[in-house]
Amino acid sequence: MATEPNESDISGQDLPPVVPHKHVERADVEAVNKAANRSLYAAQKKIHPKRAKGTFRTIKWWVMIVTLGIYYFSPWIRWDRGPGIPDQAILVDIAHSRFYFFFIEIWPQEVYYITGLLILSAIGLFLVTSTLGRIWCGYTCPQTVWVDLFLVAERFFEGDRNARIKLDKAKWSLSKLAKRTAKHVTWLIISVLTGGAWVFYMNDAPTLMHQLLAFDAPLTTWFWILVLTCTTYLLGGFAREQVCTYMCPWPRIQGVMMDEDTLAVMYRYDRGEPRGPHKKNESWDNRGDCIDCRQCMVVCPMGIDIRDGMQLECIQCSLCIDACDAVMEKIDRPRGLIAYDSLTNFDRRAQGKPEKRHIVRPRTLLYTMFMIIVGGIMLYGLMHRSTLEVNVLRDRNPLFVQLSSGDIRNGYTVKILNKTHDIHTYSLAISGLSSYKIKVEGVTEKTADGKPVIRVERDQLRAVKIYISVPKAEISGDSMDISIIVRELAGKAVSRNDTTFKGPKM
Amino acid sequence: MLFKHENFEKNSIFLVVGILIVIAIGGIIEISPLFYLQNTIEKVKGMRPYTPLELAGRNIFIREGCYLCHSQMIRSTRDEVERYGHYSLAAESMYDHPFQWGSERTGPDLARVGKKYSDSWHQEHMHDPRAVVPESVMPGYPFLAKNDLDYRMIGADLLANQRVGVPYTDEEIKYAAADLKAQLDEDSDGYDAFIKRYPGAQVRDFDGNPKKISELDAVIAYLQMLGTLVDFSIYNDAENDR
Amino acid sequence: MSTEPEFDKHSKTYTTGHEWDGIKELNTPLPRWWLWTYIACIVWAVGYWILMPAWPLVSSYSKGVLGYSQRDAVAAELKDTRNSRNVFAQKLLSSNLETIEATPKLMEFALASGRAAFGDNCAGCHGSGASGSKGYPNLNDDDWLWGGTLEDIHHTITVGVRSSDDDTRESDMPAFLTDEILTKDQISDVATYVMSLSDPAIKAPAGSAEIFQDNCAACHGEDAHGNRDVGAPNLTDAIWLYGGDHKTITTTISYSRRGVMPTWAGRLDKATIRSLAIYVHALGGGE
Amino acid sequence: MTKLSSPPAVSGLAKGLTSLCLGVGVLLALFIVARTTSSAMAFHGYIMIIAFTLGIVAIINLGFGKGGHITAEASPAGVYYNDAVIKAGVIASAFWGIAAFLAGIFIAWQLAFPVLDFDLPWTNFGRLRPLHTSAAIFAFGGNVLIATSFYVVQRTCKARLAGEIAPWFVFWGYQLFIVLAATGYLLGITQSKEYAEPEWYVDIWLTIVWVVYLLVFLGTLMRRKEPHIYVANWFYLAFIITIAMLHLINNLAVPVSFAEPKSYSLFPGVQDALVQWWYGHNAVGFFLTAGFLGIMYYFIPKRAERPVYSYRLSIVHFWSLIFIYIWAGPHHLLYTALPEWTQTLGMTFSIILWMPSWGGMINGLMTLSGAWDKLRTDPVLKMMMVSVAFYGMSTFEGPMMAIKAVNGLSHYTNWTIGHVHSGTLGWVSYVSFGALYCLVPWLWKRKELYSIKLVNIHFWISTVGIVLYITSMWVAGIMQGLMWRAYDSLGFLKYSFVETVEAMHPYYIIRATGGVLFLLGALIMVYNLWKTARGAGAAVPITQAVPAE
Repeated sequence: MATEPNESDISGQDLPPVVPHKHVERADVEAVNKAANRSLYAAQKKIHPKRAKGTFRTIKWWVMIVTLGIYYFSPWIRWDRGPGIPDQAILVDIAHSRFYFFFIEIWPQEVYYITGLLILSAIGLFLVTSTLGRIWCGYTCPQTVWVDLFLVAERFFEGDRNARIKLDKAKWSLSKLAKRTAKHVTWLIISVLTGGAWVFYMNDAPTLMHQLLAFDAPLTTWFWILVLTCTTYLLGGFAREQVCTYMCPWPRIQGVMMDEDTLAVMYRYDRGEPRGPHKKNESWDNRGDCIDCRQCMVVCPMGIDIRDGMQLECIQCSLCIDACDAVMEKIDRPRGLIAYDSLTNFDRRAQGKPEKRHIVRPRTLLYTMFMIIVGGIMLYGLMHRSTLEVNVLRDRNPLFVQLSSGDIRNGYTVKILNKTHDIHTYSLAISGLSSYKIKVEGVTEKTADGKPVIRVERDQLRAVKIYISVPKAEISGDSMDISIIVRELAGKAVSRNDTTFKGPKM
Repeated sequence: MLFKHENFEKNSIFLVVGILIVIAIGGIIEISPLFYLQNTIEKVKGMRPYTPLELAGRNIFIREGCYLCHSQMIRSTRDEVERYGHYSLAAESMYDHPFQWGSERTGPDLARVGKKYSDSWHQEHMHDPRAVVPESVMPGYPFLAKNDLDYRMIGADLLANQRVGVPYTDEEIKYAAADLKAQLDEDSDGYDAFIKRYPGAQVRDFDGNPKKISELDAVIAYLQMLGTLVDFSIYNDAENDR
Repeated sequence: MSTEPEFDKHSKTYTTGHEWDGIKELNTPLPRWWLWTYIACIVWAVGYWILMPAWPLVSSYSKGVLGYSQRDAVAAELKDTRNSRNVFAQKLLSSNLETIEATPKLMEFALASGRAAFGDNCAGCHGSGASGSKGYPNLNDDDWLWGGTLEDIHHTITVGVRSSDDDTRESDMPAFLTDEILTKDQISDVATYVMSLSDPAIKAPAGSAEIFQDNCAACHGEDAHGNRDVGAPNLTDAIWLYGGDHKTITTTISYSRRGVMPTWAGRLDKATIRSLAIYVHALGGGE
Repeated sequence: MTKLSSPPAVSGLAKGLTSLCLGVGVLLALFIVARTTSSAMAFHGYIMIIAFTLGIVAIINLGFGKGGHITAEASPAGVYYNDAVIKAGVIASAFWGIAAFLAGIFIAWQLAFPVLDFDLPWTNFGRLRPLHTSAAIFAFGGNVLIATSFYVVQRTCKARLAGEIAPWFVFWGYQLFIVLAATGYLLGITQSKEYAEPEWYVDIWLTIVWVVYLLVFLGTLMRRKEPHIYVANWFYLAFIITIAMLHLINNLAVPVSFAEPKSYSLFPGVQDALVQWWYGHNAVGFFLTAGFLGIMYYFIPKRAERPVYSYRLSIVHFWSLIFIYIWAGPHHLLYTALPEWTQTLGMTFSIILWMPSWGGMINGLMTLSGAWDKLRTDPVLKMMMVSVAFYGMSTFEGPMMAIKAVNGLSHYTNWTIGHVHSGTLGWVSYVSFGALYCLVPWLWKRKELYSIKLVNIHFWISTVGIVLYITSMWVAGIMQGLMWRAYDSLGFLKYSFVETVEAMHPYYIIRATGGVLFLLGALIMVYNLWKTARGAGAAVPITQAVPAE
């Protein structure tokens, strides 16, 4: 294998390749012990992004503050649900298999809301990506946000780009050691806080905080904190851009979600080329606006040159826009050499047509419609979410019992789930039988018209055994369709459950 | 370290041999010990080969693809043991060719469904599952009760099982068809000989129709036997650690 | 066809110099993170093999430093569950039976443990659904030999029927043929009489009512409604323990039946017996 | 430039011998028809008699009257490629693909509305599900693999396929296998081993076909004009060899009689379980992964016109993948009666498998580095790129689900179904669609596809379908797992099993809807391919260049 070309850290130019002589036959042999051959892997080339300043950087700061703020602080929001029920606004209660989100409360059999949410977010991302490109990657993806945060710490201790490059090359000294230690300690603190915040979503935050401080928390909690600390530290501190380039599937899918109308961070080669250094007072005729200052590459956290065109590595964080705009202002050229643009606009400009933002198009309309439908179904479901859920299980063994009088009796287990935060009483009635007796194990209370009354504690499930007996004369056929109707006495909730009443074969 | 890889790229036979060696190792190390390690199968009391009727039922179970929705393997986790009973032992499927552990539970596990529900429940359930379990998504199998059980080859079935290692005696193979009929009628002449060959087997008319030896007879006989053979009162967990 | 290694401008890497149908290969080294993650997975696996049962050997397998076995683990977990339920078992003992039925939590516990105990101990005779079979009463219906109140059931389970217990339930129907009390014809007649009690379509033979009054009414009562004190069944209902056809009834009268149920007092602890009584009582026929 | 290879010819000896073998096959089938007690087996006997007889007629007609020479055109490079059999393979792939998706949708709706089972033997779920899985894996996937492997091995070796009768025997023999398997399921012939349901006589037939397949492939490799064997062919070769090994061992069984369909597996209970999942997992690993990686390694660099990302990665991940995959089978049997040491090996090797699997993903998608702009204009490349992304996702999800603690929750639930379909719909089908979109214009010598816009529509519709499918099954699986192990305050189980069945209803509907969208996309593809082959629209025929002498 030929040696790899050297690369200076900001080289955007291709170095002349070392090509073996054309006319000499090249033996198919390799220097086994050549250093380059022994390196099985390519070390990650470290990127030292410079701090950018400008509109998009400001937007990104705000996005970072808001997203991190939501992540770190939302477990501490309280939401009163009444005594005995967690008062944490957002809580994933694994032990009781319950999910709380402000006024919403989801039981395991209702997780289809989560399917809805997943579909919504998938289609939502499709929609956003088809209109604004990889805006998720560039602004809100946790990986981007945390790497940004880690870079803040790195810059604070080690200085900006040039200082960091210098420090990397410098021999180990006390000051280097101190800077490095401080950086890693800060990273670790951020990581621990990140892992820590995660577990608060699964437990009552104040209680857990006490437990953690007293080293009294459950082992699994410590385990999760450890796991998330490690992953945050490794992914944010070291893996960084490699996550986006190699590991994450979303960039690939996003790549294909974009089309010629999608707005994306692009270098306007039609305006920038031919590029080249420019001296003050030199004419701008017959040349492009790009002065090849490479500021766009200096700020890039992915280590790419946006001027090479669309690349899979580009997360579209728009920092190069800020960097370029700053330069354009200095050299007195219009901003926007690097800007949000679409392929359509390149064509339109070439044809002398005005630029156009084509956001409303069949694809985006379809996505929006789809989202409205799914969202509508979910909203309807939430609004009409019954606070009463009933399950009826008929006895399998025996299928029916013949009583001494010759009457036939069937047994059922009725499970009544009271999802409200109040104690409720429910009446139980049967439809489909003209004459029957009903007996509920352990229940004696009855309504005025003789229906059994069952009391269910708030937020609880109660299973009662009921027996229905039907006089011999009333039995028609070996199976009769009946319904068991459970009605909330002090409310509107009603549940009607179809089942069967079995008798001997006629 | 990669310089010799050319040998594989330039010689297809070399590549074939290389692939063969590499893919053989995992299987040899994982599978072959199961045949020689004594502790793979627990020591239990009560296991016996299937009666001819149960075997016929099992073959219908396989034919209809029941294993696609019903596992027969209670895993050693708390919830499964509480829901279905003692976790399944390897010994309990040692006469199974092929195994029926399943891979998915659209319906519940059946490893210990034997004697759990009544025959009449099974009869109705097979005829129309939603007549007894309204929420069920199981297909109906009304044809099982209508179809006569085809047991012309039942002796050959037992013989094939003997050949793959199930300890059927030659006598059991010889009387397979008679035993199949005897299991359906407690008062039949073959009963005594049958129960001697298959101690503890359940004998009765399973499909509720004494006039007919139906496929349903066989299926219910099989289901009612599942998981009931091993005597857990004398099973020693600690002795069978693996 | 071998070509020369070429320099790929985009990736700044050389190709291997091979080409197939226009496809070339770059000689890019492995990504470092990939290799390290790969190695980390292997290291983790090796650690796991040391701790857990993992590799087959000649006559056994490597058991692992932790000595873990999932079957032991689930057994321990189930034991813990049982222990934690002991609190309720204690409450079952200290409360009287009626209070238990009136307390939903206790009732739920009693039913659950009663169901489990029934499956292990009673289902063999009474069937897993407690619907009984010939000679073993159906416990779901409302026909009771020894009484269907909670207390009655509890007592029956405790002492059994014709068991080794001193206070055992014991009925003593004579074997009317063997003991030469009645002749075959008389027995046949009285059997028909008994059948006529529950089926109006059957006509009792002349004189059979007298035979019944003289020989049977002492225990079964003049109206044949039975007597629970002596375990004499009601003969007028539609429920038969051994069968209601003429042949079976004749056999029953001729030779008597003498069914047996063991005493559970020594075998099951008191809390379990209480749960069993509650479970059976709640099967639907409880009084 | 290589020299023009000689025009293909078929020897009379080969024709005679093959006809003789098929004649023996007819006699065996006649024996079965005469002796069997099973009407289903007799039906299969008749199918075999017809198929073998047609085969003999076709073989005798091959090159008849042309002095044994086959009609074939030389490629511009001067090679007489055997493209006719690949064309047949492409048509068969499209046909079986639609059949498989239809069967899948039907059984998906059956789970939502069981009345669709119609209470008949041949329409119930239990018999139709193997029909769906076998149609998808073996009929659709298998035909795509055979067609693409024949294409790729010829192009990357610059050699015509070995044999003249043999490739056609592989193709038609494989179709016969599919027909026997599929009709067998409907008639109740199955040995109940998942993805290996066909009975012993169909297994023997497939073994013969597969050995010929291996010989054709190997023979072509040996004829190659290139010094090196291309990486795609390593994967194809590993797939062919391993499937042969798995198929032979897992299907060892003793038939009840040589005229009866029923057989009993050679292995009992626990051993049978492990052999089966060693087979089942590696059917995924080698049929659905290694084989399709072969497709990826040819079609992605070819379509993107970029070099493969890393030769070294190819080597390391190829050998790692095929070595480690074999060990991962026991992760299908965690917490079961399989001895614990075996479970440990299965779980740990599944984790180790993560990076070797991702090696393929990296090589696939990094190959596109430098051709990223093509993604926006070329929907075919889009499809293949998404397939690689799905490959990456499912090979991450897989090792995760092999972790005992996760498996305890996920096993037996629909999470597994979702996982499998993210692999089969996302990875296998998409990379196959991509390959088919490439192959049809190439084989039928069309300038381009009939409509790129329709490819785009296919892509969007089926992607939404996959989203519906995966999200619903994923959530449903976790719900099932949670409900099964939910306890009340006393520590008793909270839900009865049937309550979880009832809770599945909405997910079954969402899933089936996703399936319908996926089928709709595939139908659009078939229409587009058909129009392309017919030379409609943009698919104008290319005039054949004169082969260089």
